[in-house]
Amino acid sequence: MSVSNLLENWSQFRHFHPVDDKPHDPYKWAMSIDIDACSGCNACSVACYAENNIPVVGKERFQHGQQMHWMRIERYWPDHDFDFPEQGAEFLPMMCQQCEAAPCETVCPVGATNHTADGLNSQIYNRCIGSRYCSANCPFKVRYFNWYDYPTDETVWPAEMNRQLNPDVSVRGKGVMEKCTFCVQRLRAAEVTAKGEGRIVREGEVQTACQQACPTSAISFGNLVDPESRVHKQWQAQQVEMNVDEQEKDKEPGGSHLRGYRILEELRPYPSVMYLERVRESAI
Amino acid sequence: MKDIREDIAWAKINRDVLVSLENPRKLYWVIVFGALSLFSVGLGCEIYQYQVGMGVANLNNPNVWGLYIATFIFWIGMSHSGTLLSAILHLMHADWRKPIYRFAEAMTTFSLMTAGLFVMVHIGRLWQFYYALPYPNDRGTWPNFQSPLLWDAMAIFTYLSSSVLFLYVGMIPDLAICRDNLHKGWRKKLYTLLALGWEGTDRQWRNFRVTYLTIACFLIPLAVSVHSIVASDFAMSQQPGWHVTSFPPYFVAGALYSGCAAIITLFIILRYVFRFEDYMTKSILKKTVRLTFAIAMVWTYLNAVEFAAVWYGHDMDAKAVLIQKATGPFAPFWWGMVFCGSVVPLMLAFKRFQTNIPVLFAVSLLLNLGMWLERWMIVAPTFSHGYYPWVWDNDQWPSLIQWGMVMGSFGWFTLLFMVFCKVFPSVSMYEVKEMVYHRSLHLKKNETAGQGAH
Amino acid sequence: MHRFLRLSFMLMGLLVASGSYAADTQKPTLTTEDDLGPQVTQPIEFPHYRHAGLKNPDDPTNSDPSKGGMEIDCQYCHTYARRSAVAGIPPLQKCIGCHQNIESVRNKPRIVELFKYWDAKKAIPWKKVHDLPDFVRFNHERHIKRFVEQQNRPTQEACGYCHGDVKSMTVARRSKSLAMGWCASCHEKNHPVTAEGGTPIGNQAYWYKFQKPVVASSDGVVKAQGPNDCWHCHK
Amino acid sequence: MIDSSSIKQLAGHPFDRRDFLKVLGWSGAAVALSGCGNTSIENGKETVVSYVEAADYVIPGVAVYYNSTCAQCDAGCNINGRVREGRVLKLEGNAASAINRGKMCGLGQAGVQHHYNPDRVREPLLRKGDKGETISWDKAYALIAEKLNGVSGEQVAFLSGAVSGHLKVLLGNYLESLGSKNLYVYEAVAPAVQRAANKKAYGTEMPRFNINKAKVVLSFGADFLGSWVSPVHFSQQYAQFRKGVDGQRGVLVQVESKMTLTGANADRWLVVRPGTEGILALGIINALGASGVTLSGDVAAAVQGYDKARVSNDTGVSVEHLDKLVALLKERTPSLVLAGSAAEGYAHGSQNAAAINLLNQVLGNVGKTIEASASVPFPQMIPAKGNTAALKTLNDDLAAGKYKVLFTYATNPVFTAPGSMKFKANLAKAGFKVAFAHYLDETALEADLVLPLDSALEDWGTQVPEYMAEGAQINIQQPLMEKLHANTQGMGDILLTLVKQREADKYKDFADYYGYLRGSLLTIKGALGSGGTDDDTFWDETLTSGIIKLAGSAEQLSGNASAAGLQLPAAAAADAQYSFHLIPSVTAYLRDGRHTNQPWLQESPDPLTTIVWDSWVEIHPKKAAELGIVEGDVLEVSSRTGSIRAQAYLFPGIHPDAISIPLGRGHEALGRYAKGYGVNPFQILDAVFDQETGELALHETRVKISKVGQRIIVVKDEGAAGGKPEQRRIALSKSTDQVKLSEEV
Repeated sequence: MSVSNLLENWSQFRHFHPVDDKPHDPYKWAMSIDIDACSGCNACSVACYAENNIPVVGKERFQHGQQMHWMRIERYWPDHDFDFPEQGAEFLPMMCQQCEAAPCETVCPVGATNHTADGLNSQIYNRCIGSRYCSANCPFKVRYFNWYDYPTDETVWPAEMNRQLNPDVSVRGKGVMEKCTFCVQRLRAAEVTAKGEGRIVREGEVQTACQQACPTSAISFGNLVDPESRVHKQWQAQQVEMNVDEQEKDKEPGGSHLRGYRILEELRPYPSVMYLERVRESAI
Repeated sequence: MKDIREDIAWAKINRDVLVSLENPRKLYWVIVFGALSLFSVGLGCEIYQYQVGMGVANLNNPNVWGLYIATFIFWIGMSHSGTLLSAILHLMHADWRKPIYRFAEAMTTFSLMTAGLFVMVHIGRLWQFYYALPYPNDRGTWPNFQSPLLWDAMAIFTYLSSSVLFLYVGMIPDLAICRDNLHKGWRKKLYTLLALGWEGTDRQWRNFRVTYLTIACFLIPLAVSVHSIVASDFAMSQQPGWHVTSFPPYFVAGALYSGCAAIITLFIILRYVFRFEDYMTKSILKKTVRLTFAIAMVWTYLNAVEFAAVWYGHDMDAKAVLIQKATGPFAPFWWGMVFCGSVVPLMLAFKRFQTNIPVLFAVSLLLNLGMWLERWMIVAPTFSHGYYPWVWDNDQWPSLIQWGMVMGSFGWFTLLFMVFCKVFPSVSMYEVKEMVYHRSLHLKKNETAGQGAH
Repeated sequence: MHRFLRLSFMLMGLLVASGSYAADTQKPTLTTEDDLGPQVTQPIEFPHYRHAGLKNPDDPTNSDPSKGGMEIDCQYCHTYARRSAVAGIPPLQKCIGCHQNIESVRNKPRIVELFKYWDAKKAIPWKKVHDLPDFVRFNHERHIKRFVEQQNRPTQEACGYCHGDVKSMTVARRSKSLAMGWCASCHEKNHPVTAEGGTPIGNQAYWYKFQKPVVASSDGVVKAQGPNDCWHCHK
Repeated sequence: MIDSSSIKQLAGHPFDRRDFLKVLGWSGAAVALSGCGNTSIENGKETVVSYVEAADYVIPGVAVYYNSTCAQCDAGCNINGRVREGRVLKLEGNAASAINRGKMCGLGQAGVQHHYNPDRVREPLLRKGDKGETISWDKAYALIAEKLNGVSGEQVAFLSGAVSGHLKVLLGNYLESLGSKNLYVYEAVAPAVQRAANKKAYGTEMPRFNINKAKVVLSFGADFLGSWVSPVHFSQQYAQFRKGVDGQRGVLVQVESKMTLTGANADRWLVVRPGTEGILALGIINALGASGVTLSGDVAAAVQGYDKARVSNDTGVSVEHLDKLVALLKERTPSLVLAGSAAEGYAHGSQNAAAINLLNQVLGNVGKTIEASASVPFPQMIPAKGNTAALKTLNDDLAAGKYKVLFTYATNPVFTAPGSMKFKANLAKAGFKVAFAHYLDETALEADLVLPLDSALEDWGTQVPEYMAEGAQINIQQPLMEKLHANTQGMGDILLTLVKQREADKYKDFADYYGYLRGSLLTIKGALGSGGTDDDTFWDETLTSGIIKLAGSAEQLSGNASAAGLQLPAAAAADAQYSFHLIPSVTAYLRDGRHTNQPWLQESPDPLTTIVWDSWVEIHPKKAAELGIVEGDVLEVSSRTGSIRAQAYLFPGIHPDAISIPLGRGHEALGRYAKGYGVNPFQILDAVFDQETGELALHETRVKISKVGQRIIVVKDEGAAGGKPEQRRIALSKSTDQVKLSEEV
């Protein structure tokens, strides 16, 4: 990109959705997670390790908070005092929310994290210099830094174990940031196939690893601009809009009966992941 | 008490200053040796961290920045007082700055260089740092001009190069003196080269003054902008606790504050090791101390503004961070900051301490400690208590590697500074002469006025 | 004072102007002529010119190996390229499939070597000639679909965009830069959306706002750029 | 993303599937890892590995998927392995499976780490003093033959984990050829009491539980989302149950003393005094009777006296909750009552289970949400179910020095036998011990001869799940890639070789286990419903689908649970010296500890405590405050049998009179990712057994705790906020009257 190109295309290079004159077309990958269905079993997280070559850091590094799980299951207890958690715990799968106005993107000094045309928040390992500003600025703290050089660490992928590595995903060396990619390698493969056939990716044609594993099918993933997709239908049914920081339904006095919400929406990152509230029986 | 004696002969000035290039007290060598050892420790830590990975610094997911960035801000801040003394006071014609501005200016340069090191130390892939530079390349990629870090890099680089230029230009007449008074060795060659054939002609002096003034004018906005941009590293991000409107002035005030404190420290050291008692007089020290006190109060005020704005504001997350600072695991350091930064300087209000060198030395060190803590307390608590409670972490004690590098940076700075003072005249000879001349003129005027000759 | 400022402003202006000019002309060019990479020693010196080179019109039986090739399509052997992101190397089986029936060259040293590997059922340790960094994922399939299948470009031309004129080489050598700016320079170009005969290519690839097709002012042909987000090649 | 076209191509390929795998591999060449090598454009530095011969569907860069069966637990999930360039990369669920329907749990997915585990045994090892000496397979077989020479069948025993399908057939045949009847099937964590109670109540050991048809599920400690019976299957049913049965969202009530993963998902989690689950069940029946549900005479008699006040007093469940629960059960039918290991792990476990099953009967759930399951029409293939009663018998025999040759396979009793059994010492009394093992685990270390096994991803086999989801099925296990290590053998091949030592003639037609398997399945293909297809087609189809589905039987449940003989003891009195109940918890991923060496599982946080890589002692915060214990305090937990030390974790989901330590960690062997992490609570379990089945009463051990005076940092994922959302809008919750689930997508 030459200077003139840079100047001409600056607005596109730094193109932020949501803007009304640039709707997503034909893809906007999005997710919805029903935390009422989520049982907290961690199958998604393990699937993510398997799919995305995530290093197992070991006890000592985990103790220092250097774990790399792109997808973590958070377990919440009620805020008030209680003797016993009589309504169980709340489990929340948390990974990169692929924000539309991602706080991480603006601050990266080298532009290693960008927005893609299909609504993903990309992370380019080979461009990253490791300033960690993106992580500093991430409200969800879902970006994970390679504190050590895991590919050369004998405890992480010893001989044979390294044969499990997925060749479609780069193995990250020390000093770069990484995070959930919505399994971009699968998305791109599906997009390329669809392109070759002159169509767009169909609903159900591509799954993320977590969605595929989830035993309770709590995770739906798909193309938000495809009216046929389950994700589109869910977002619509829950009246969750991408481009707002407070949903209409949340302004209703007394609350609405809808369950869809996005986490830390008020900070205006416009996350691409909608959560559905947990439900508990009122009769017991 | 006089800023300087009016009866010092110009030749004595030359002699006294030039002697510092050759024969300091023993303490000088002790300091240089100490600095060198500290620096080696830091260097060792960096080599280890470079080879093994950033993990050895015991940083983790929420706490991604740690002491490196805190110390980076500290050093950037330290650099500001040099500019204050040399450029701002120059424009304001405060001539008492003349004997001390040279080393303050050197301090600016070296603390900026130290700060730059922390940027390097901090990034995960040091070997790829050039990706952050805007240069045409075969990948066709550019850095992200939207990132405050990039502004930061540019601001610091500009500031550093301007400071070096300013320091150098201001030194040219003195280098010529050195050239003319030293007769052998590599130094002679060095001074000859650097003096650029200065002969002290009227034309040279005229051009010199214009150049010096221009750079000074250029430097002042730059200095203010540098620390404002450092403040925007934080203010432009989304984390709670960094969004008070007064953040940039708060940073600038903090910067001047720590710089002034450092000037007092170095003033006392230089005065002793180079026997500069005639030039770095207690009177000048007193003025510096008063300036420091004023800035300390400005800083305290801005600090209070920040707390109040957070406390009475609507941002509950920022408030939670503030409460966490005051009561959480960082409380000792936070209260330490308040004590060192706002309470200790009150001592400077008392006249009897304003010239008491041992007390001032101790106080100036405490002030600097306070300012360092301030920077740490800006960075760390927000990270460990951000928007997302799941990752809250109160067990984030920096590893010895981090501490080693912080110590190493002090060693590095002191080393550079001490070497500078030994190689270049750390008191501006020609300006002291000017000062003496002006004072004596003034004195004569007063005398004649006293005699009622008119 | 004035003079001094004038000088510095002039200097700065000159610096900015020359810097931006340099940056602007830095645009990598799409090399057309061969700018050959190092010669790679392969276990068997595979003569590409003999297999894929143009036929010699004076030699209809193709008996003289020094003169002409057999015009075998690249995809005849490199079949993976159209089906997979990686082109791979054809299995040994493929070579043998033909060569077991070509008695005339059976005793040539390279063929003898080839059969040695086959008899031992050992894979030939070919060296990679076009070896991109591991974090770059070029997709062969997509490019063949786009240029050969949909735009009806001859295979050798399409492959040659990146691999150069392999049909004239013995062992393949890298002839293009393959640097990122070089790739991007092609993606920044407008390529015709319709095939030469006017056949519309399916409405693929051009949904992205960035790459919406435009009618080129020069020739009135509908054109579009290649994808330009980093995650197409780095992931 | 099943690439169905490639699977079809596989089915139609003329080569034998076996030869194929050989061609498939990269000829043993090194596999280029992506991302960590080359960072610039290079020429001629790396080698590109090509195939010698390749099937049409094998394309470098494109994955091929093969169906097989998960061997990580006995649920029998059907898996779909993603294979690239001859390496298996990832295990995904087979969408055609009735059990897991394309889904996988983390334990199953970690199967690849079992396969690629660096600590697998690679060569047959013969004990030489304290060390193992590598020997050849021929020598090993000869040695076994030699040791068996002149030994009577009585003096040979085979200790196995749960085993089914053709392996079980072959194992039976082998023991028969030895004239031995001593097959001991031992699983440390198995629903053995459950099976007996079900048999009694419903006439079948493992009926089908239809969670998705129930409006209320009342579970007494059954962790069906975590580790109970067939968790992936139940998780899917649970999802449907939550979405609503006839538009009404299912209600889950969990009764237990220590919160399990299922308990954490309950609408109402009721903490009970350990061991009083049966009393609560009878109390509910009594209350149901009082609220107008007709009870038969003997039932009414049995629940006589279990009035609310007494039950509430005994169990600690408030009368208010009891009332609500009874009203809910009465109003919303059908419901489903499940009895899990927490209710069964007592000396009166069978009684507890019987009382709970009786509740199902009273609620009329039998035949509605509990149905008869279909069974495979080949009884010899039906799984041999493990329990600890078998181990007890074996242990007694070993102690008596009865066995001259002992084989062990797929179980690790030295690690899992309760400390009070002193199994390790007794094992030493066996003459010659042969361990068939994947790892040098604690049991293999005691063996005289260790024979390395193929992993499930490189071996052939059939497996019959104990819990059938829909109809019956036989699962096919097939290699997903070439053998990783040259000198390992499949268990089937080993048994075939061994049985040939005895009866060469009978098995001469089978070159190897693959041949045996293929031959056996072909002979019964008529019974498998494919009588008309020719052999090759049948075989290809079988391998392609990985499942042989059989029609379900229409058999009815007996539904004759009676209250006769129901004798529940009163709530256990406090033990002055050992004041805590020890609840050894079975976690979803570590189970009995055989998979602890798979690092994904070690680093996968425990869902409830988020602790990784270590053991912990769960204790209620109030109790901890009373005892001055804070998180990370190292506690000494002593029972009458022994004591262990572990860090405290303050956990609200536990009865204050109980503490809980997870099973599965505390290995002294097994491998680099398991050894030295955590403690093994099996070591301190007292020898208390269920009175009816003889099964080990896992929850009967009483312990006392004391602070050691050391405090460590608990390695866990949860941060300083301790999992409190701190007023932030993060994990939100609504009650059912605030939502309209029927309007949702």
